[in-house]
Amino acid sequence: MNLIKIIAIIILTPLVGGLLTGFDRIISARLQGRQGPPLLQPFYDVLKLTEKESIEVNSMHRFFVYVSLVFVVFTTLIMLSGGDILLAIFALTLGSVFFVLGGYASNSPYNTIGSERELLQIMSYEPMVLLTCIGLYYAQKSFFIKDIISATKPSIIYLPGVFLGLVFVLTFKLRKSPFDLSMSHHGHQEIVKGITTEYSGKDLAVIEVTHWYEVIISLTLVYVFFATVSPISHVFAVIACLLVYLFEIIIDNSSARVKWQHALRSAWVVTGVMGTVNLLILSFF
Amino acid sequence: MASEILREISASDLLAETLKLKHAGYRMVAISCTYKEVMELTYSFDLNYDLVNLRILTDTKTELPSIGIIYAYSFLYENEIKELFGVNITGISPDYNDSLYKIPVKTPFGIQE
Amino acid sequence: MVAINVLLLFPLAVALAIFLVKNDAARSMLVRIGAVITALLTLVVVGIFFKDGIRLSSSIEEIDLIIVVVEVIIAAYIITLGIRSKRYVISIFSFLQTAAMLVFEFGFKEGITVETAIVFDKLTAIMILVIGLVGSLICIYAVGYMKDYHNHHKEYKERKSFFFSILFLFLSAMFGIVLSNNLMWMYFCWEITTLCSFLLIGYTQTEEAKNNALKALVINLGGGVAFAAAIIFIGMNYHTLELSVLIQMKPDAVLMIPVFLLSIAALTKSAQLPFSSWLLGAMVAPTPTSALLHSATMVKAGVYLIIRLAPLLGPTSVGRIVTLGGGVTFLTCSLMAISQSDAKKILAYSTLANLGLIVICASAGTQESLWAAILLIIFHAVSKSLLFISVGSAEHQIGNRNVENMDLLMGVSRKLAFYMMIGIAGMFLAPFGMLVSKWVAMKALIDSKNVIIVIILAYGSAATLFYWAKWMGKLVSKVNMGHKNHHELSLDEELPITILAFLVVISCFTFPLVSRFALEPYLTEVYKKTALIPIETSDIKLMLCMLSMLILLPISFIPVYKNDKRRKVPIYMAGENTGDNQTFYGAMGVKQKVEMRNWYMEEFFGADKLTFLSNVLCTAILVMGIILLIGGLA
Amino acid sequence: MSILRMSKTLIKNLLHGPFTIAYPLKKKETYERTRGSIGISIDDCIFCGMCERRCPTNAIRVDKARVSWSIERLQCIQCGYCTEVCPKKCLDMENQYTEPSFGTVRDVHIKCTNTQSPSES
Amino acid sequence: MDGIKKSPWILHYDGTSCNGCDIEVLACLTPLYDVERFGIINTGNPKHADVFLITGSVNEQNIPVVKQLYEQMPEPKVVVAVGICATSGGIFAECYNVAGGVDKVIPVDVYVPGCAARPEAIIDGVVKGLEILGEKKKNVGKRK
Amino acid sequence: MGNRTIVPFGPQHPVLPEPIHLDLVLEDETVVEAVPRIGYVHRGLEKLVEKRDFQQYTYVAERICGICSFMHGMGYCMSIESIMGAEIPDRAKFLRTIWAEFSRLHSHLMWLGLLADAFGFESLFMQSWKLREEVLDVFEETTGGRVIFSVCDIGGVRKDIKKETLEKILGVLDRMEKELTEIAGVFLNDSTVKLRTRGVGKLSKEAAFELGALGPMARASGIEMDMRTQGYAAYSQLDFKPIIDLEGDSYARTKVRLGEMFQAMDLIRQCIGKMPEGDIKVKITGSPKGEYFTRLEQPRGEVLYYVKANGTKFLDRVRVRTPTFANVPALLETLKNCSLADVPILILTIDPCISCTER
Repeated sequence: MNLIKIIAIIILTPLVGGLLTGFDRIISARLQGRQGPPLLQPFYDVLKLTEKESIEVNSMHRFFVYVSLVFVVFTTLIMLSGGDILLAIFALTLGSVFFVLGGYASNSPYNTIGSERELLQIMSYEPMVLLTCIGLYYAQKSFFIKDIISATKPSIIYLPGVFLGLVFVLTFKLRKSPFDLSMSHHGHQEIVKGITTEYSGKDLAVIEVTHWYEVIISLTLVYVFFATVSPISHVFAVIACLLVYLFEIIIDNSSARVKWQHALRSAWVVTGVMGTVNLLILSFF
Repeated sequence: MASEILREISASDLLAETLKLKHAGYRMVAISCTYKEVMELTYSFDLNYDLVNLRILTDTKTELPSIGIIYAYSFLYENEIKELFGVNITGISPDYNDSLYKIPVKTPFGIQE
Repeated sequence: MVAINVLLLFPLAVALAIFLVKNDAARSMLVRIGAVITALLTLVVVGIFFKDGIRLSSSIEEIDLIIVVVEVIIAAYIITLGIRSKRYVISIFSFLQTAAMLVFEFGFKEGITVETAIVFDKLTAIMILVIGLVGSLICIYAVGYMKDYHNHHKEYKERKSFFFSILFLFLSAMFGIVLSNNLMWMYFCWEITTLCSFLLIGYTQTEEAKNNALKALVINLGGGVAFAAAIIFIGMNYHTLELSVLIQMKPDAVLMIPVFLLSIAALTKSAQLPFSSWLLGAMVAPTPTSALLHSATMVKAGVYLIIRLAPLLGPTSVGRIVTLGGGVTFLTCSLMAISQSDAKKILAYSTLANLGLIVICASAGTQESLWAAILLIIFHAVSKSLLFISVGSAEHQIGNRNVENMDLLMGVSRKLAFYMMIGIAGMFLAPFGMLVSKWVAMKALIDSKNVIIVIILAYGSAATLFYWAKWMGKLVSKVNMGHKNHHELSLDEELPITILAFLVVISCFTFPLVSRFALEPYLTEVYKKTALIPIETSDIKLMLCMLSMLILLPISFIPVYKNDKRRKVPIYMAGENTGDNQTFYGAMGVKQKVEMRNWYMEEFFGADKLTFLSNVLCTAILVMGIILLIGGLA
Repeated sequence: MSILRMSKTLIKNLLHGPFTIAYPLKKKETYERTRGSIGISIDDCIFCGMCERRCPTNAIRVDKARVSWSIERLQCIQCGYCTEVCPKKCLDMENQYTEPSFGTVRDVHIKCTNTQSPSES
Repeated sequence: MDGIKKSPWILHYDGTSCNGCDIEVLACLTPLYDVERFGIINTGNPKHADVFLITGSVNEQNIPVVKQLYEQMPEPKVVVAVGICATSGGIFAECYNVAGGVDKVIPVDVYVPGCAARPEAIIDGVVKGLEILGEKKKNVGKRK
Repeated sequence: MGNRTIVPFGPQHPVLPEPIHLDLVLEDETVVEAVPRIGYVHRGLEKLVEKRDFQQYTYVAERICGICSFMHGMGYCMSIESIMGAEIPDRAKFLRTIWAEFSRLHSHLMWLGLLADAFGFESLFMQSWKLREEVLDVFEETTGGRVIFSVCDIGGVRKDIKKETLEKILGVLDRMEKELTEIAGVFLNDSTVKLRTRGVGKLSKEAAFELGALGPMARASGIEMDMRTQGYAAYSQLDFKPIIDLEGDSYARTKVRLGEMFQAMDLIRQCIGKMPEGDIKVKITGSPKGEYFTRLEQPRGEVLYYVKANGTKFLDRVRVRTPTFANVPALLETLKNCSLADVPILILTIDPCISCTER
């Protein structure tokens, strides 16, 4: 892995992620019968945030979002360079934990509640994400993405249940309704803006950019289910990613935000059913 | 159309009269207060759309019992009247101690110094 | 040879000396010196024998005799104790095992010779290092802690001589366990640790402490009975008392009976479900006890035994049973930890869970899983003892050990909060040791087709993340910086904490070396098959890279902070902040203090309900094991 | 179970295209009765002061001496009471709302000169 | 490029409004007017907002709230007073518990008249506010 | 020490369009205690009677609340008319009823949107409010204002609705009914929505009575109480029955309000069908003297106007007891042991109008 590649990944990923977010906002608006913002709106937002004054409530909390960004970028690097998927997930968890700690460090009511909810969300989706990695290992005998995507048969053949479970929990990661408990994209939430309530200016911009990376990471997880050694499959994989993303947007727009009890229960049950059954069947063959 | 009755009672009869209405199945509609020369409290009750108003003529000195023990939801009305008119209602639960509203003037509807 | 004897006997001597010294200062000095020398001795012993290991035969009959005598004395003490406290089970257990051992010793032992009584291999080296280093650090810490402890708790009778001498006695016994190859000796040391644990839990002599101590005694004695039964069974059927011989045998149905019994003994000592209640009760003991006995070392004796038995457990259904039991323990204890707010309770549940994890890895019995198990012992010992002793100090700094109040810690003692965070990070975050081992464990379990356990791991890890992260969250939130209740950490406390914190980090950096020089040779030897480090080199590089980033990022942030001074605004309180970030104008216009508390989710993870369920489940699993054994299917 | 019940409506919306009016490029049509702002044909005004007296917010000021009629735009609540009470019916309700401003706006109308000046702000 | 003009985020606070202007502010978000076309988002959180929309006048009890919200917004920021009550106190100006327009408490940049202010007027007001926002941004740069 | 979180909720809060404050005491996310603070919108407008004459006060009354503005104007005018013994023309009564029912429709649609917003269903919010714009167009066309109408006057109404417009309204109603049926299906059947409303904030019939609940809040708990049955305005000539439900939870309240929307459409159709010709206003001369209690049914429930006049242009006292004021105790009851995520929903299911409450 050379330096140019690393730099390219670091720069291109948020660009694509930002565009996807813009696309998301337009589609959401259209689904609601609205015109919607321009495609580049997410970039305008971030640009504006960098221009704004950054205020702070104490000296600690901003540190964590930057660290979180670093580890999310690190995850992206591991994933997009074909590295170990399990390690990537661990690094991502580290990033998420730092993000949560940022919320705690603000030491303000809504941030703290947001952090608790974010932790709950991590706890809800983590088993399924881990099972996804494990499933891929079962199917392709390797944790390395570069091996997984150069298999002869796409992993989706072995892991349909795991895939469905993953799509279910991606809703958490993409912060979409019904599982946008900790921090919704739409401002009208009982905990204001959750973890990000106290962040402003550059810090908030960093959080936005982090989210762009996370969108790409989430979609990469979808991607590896479809990509194989044949080049044409990569086209399918991209289409699958877009379809999953579109599906998540529709889900987002056609469901209410559920309460944490239900979020946890449903995520764990789906994981338990989809993931376990799939893996059990797989382990017998 | 439903009937509207207005009865004048004395302050000491308030609880007894209210209790009677409560037992008859009335619900409390409102407590209103008017101050023009004399402090005039009106307790309105309703049963099947028939309105019964109990009127008490009083002043800011006389202690008036809260009817909260009979109609628990009277506390908002009583707090408000106490704060805005300065009527001396005792035993409100919960008692906001004249801080239901934060206003620059004291008892704007009542006697002002 | 000499070195090992010194290692075994030196702590004993120190214990005796401490017991006799009544002067406080002198005793403290003695403890410090004793601890340092013990640590040095450990290093020396490991240094001498690490490369080639050593196997010693000892045919000195006197030792056996001494052991028997001591055992009888102990039994007599315990039996009277049981009668006096009306816990007759204790007396019965103690009587049973001692009587059985005596009958065996004098009636059936003829003809059984123990070739090698002491084996020192790479695993022993690791265990000795863990016990010696962590143990002596905790002993030093205890000097500082106990002083504060009695300042805070005037109501308890001071019995420090007793306390410290038991600590050293315990170290000696622990060395004995890991060095013994003779099951009789191991059993003897095993019983001594049980006794030490009992004495230390009951240190404060309150009703609760006494009850919990007795509970611990009952359960551990029960394990002892199983141990004794296993020894007799082995001795009678196979005419050997050597562990190393035992594990070379072919795992057939009959052999599984003693293996199962030994596993039960190990599970009780490691406080696995359904035998876990004693460890939770043991938290009433002074913190150094919890750190030393109930997290870092004594409970490790159980998993150590299982690791030793791994070759027999791996391919058999007894192994599967034990694995499943460990899995349930891991999952439910992780879940239950969520509902706790007492720091020591959380640590206790987490210890149970991690021991469960080690049990899983050990009993899965593949090279890779064993690799993970041994590493887990190291990482867990270091991180958990760090956490325990920092919680102990924090308790003295902020007045209690409720995690909810840990948000004060950053204001009171930055250093302590920081070290505690390292400890927590060591327990569950990515580049740190516990997670590395967990990762390998997962891989190993997939390879051995243990799907159910893998899924349990996935769920359990998620729960682990929740309770650690929320604790960490409390540490990073700074409440009330004006808290002036500042205590200086005594050097006795600070030094071990600092060293352990460094050990946590260093152990993460050096685990490839440990793997290369200790684990791989050991596993190769045990399995007669070349063992390789189960993680790809590129991953190790990435992980070390992450670890370095974690260290460098805070430092690199200092200039950013210097250059970017910002306007401070009050926190968002829906427009009702009074300006001090602590209060808001609440209903009726009065100032109301804002409180931020963690989640406990009682309805999901309440300990009462889960304890019952999981105990039932684990008991069922064990019963299933017994049925399998009786049916001869094992 | 009925999840994604909303999606039918959503897809319909998507296919229909946005319902948004491209304001400010295109304005929503107003109705005949739309109450925007008070206008005056000052030439018909007799400065009786009826509107000033009846205005609930005291937004209107009539100065008979200077033959001026003025209205504080930031006080007018567009109730239309003045248009009702005006004996000469010279006040009327225009459809267009008052533009936002950076400060207070007093529209002064003086008879004869017939000029409007949004000054005095 | 002026990012700030392309993405003004709004904080809406209801002073003592009769809800008339509030629902019109909310109506701006709905499909018919859809202010997200201009990148406007109703954040509901002072720390994220650029534009402070206030409806209704101020009174004894909400003066500290308004002040605090204003203070918690990062620079550059503009205040848009929506509706007659917010601009002058309106029909309630003479009530005992109405202190008057919002400019009694914090500097108001744009006044949007109307009772209730029409959504079009509110959009115009915010757009006017953006010009001021652009100006203020330059000043923020200079001061540093 | 317990594990209790204490946080401020409001006055400025994204889910609360209006300022109200709650001290929320939480365990995990369960609300153990909620103590309210009101007074952010208190203006003291009842006192304005001393400064505005009874004619001008109509405009003040309309601005008590911008959502049920018409009802407030109507209630005030009815009180004065009752005191003065004036009988208003039939056509005015029907016109008032049409506007009143449209107001109800508008108010409930707005409420639906806000409820959807409270449980994080943004597209449903948009859909409801899109529908609401149609009602606003009717308002603007018939009265000239989107929010404040200024059509009700003492003695009748100020503006008539032309025949063509009435027919147009029928068309609008048909279109709306179709769309409303669609989103009503989502509110009543979508499983995620049901998860958020079913069983949330349950209030038994007895509790609702003991707490003095009114309007849809009471009707959803099975108390049949609707001032319209008393036949003020044109209601005596219309055919309808109060809509009630027995469950008493947020879901039932949604159901009742949805039912009332369809009912409102039906009532408007009846009005248009039965609309008599004639004057729209009688001339009122002199000043009122006497006192009167008027009660009518607002979208949020029964409202009470008390007017006391002394024969001069300036009234002695105007007192408004709004439905939200009466529903607050019930709200506080339902808030106990709910989840933090339910707080916005519960606050919304009483359909609070704080500016009414505090005046």
